[in-house]
Amino acid sequence: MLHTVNKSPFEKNSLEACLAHAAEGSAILLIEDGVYGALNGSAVAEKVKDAMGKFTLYALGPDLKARGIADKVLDGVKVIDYAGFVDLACENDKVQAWL
Amino acid sequence: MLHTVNKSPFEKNSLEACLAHAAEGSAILLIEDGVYGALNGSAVAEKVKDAMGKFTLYALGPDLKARGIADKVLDGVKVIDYAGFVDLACENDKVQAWL
Amino acid sequence: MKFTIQVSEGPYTHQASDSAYQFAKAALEKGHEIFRVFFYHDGVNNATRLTTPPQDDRNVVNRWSELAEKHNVDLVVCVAAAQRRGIADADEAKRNGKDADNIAPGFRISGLGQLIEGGIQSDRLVVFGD
Amino acid sequence: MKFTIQVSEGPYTHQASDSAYQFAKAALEKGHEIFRVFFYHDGVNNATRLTTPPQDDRNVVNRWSELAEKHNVDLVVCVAAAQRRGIADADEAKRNGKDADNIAPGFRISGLGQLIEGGIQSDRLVVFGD
Amino acid sequence: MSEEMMGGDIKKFMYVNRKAPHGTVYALESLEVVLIGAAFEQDVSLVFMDDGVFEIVKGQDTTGIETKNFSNTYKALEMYDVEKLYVAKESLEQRGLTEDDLIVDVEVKTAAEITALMEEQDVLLSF
Amino acid sequence: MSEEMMGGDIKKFMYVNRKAPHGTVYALESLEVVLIGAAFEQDVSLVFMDDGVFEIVKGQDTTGIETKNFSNTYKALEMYDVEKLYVAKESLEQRGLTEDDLIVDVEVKTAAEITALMEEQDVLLSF
Repeated sequence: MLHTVNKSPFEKNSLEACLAHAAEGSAILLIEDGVYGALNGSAVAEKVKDAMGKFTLYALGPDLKARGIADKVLDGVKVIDYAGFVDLACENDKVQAWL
Repeated sequence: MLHTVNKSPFEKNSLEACLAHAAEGSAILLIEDGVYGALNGSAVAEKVKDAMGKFTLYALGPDLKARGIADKVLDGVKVIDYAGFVDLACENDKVQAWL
Repeated sequence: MKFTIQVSEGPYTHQASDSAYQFAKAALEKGHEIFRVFFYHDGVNNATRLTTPPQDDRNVVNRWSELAEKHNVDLVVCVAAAQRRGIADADEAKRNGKDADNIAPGFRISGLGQLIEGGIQSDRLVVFGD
Repeated sequence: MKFTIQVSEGPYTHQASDSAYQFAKAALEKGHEIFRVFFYHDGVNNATRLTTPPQDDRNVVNRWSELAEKHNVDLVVCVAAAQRRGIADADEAKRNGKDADNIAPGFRISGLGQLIEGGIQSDRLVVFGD
Repeated sequence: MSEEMMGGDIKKFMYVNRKAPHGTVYALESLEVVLIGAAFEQDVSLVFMDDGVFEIVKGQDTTGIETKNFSNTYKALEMYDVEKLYVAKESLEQRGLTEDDLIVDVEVKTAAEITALMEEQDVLLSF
Repeated sequence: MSEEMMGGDIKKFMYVNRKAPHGTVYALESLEVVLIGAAFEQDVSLVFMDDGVFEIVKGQDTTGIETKNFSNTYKALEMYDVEKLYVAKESLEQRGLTEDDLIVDVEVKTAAEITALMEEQDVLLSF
């Protein structure tokens, strides 16, 4: 199952809710302002690093670049483009959007 | 100075940002989904109670009633109506909206 | 006292427009002056006359129009925000080559300077948003 | 694979419509089918032909219209959400006593059942919102 | 799998409600989808989590804010054969609420149980 | 106080920017107000706090999402005589950012300093 998160973890509880409810082995894709969750050295970085033991984390490259943080991404986060987003939506049996 | 907070403290960081930046003695008015911050027994109640030592806390009655929580409000929070909101905006020299 | 009110969200989706209306009404009832209501961001969507809300619900747009008529309140819609979102009066429609307009009675389209002027001329600016 | 996409926010204010468009475009380029794009909540505001965005910015509405024309994508606007927010086609305008309509080419207004049908008929439902 | 379902099989739809009522329209418009969707006779469930639990709090009275009070509509869901209503235990607790505060009968579920329920679904609608 | 100002005195306007760019339009439309507002020759300052600090991060490139890249416009503020740009120290730190990551010269202020600056203002615009 694929989970998308499109909100900044510093502003809203979307990422937190996703991490608390996604099943082990799930794919989690950060898009839009959600990509701030992939930021290295931030106050949520440790929580996101921990989550990588349980989930596969992706971040949308175009959204990272738009925000100037493409070179500040946590190790282990897989950066994909919109085609990769489509692939993830296909590979997983359903998609849950954490708004 | 009057501060308004219109977001649920369980969802968004608006109340937290307000409490961190309002000057001692400020009036803080919870409106719309912000009134959930006045809820007794919640996970943020202690933080709000602590804040009452430094600020005067108000909540909009019509918004509390709409949400079914008018009888669950923390002691010390002053419940006012829209006319009271207008009075607060007059009594204070300016208004900052924490969205 | 003289108020300018900024409404930053559209009708129904967020409570901002409702809260702003209730605040404006209460202020007028207390004898204060509403210098201006400035509709910005999605707030411009309060100014369309094409809404048909359910009959058991409030009519947000008409409520503003009626307030403007009854109390002579200046309802200003930001032109730049309106262009992005498709709110047009007859002039704007003509200027932008549109075959229709949708502005509701009592609203006028003008520039962002009207917000700053509201801040300068009023005793208080109160913002309702998301 | 067959996708239905739900767009829950209007143009420019939230990135949801942009993301949905990029996703749809990428899916089509990969040979997938977009069964339907369903515009709900403020998403209905993507369907107005009265927008005039700045010339140095993307035209969100036209982009959807063009996608619909080029790939025969079904762009459905929820009627209940549209009525609340002032999006009308000629039929809706007539039925609700409006003197104008504002729907953009390629969009059609229909009921919420179209979203459920999208969920039933498609392999995946992908939601873009706020 | 979905190919097999095209012929009229039933899909499992879950409405994920995470937003408070009144401050925004999502709760109301989600409910409108549920009511219309009921006619399609799918396997429907609703989960209320995070601020979504506030949607079904008892005693809502919107007279003062002059918006629509749709909270009683949740009680009508049963007549539409929408009977699986789940509420997140942790979300209730965080808000100082109990089942007694709710306007409808629900099944209170832990985060782990909600995870399992989500995994069973075919379609997730997010509001 | 405001009565005295009606004659053409200068008011202190502060733009309070708390939202990230691109995900929503508030940052862009706030900047549009600042640019238009500059013509009114008031005493203007901008504060970037919470996710608002992301508005002025260097190296933004919106090509891939096809939205407008307005981040360079912050560099033009100086030409409009908008020179008081404040950034919340705690907000930067929480996001793992430093002054070097920012596209414009700013004054980094603690929460207490921002409180004091806000108190000095006549008008606060919230975005």
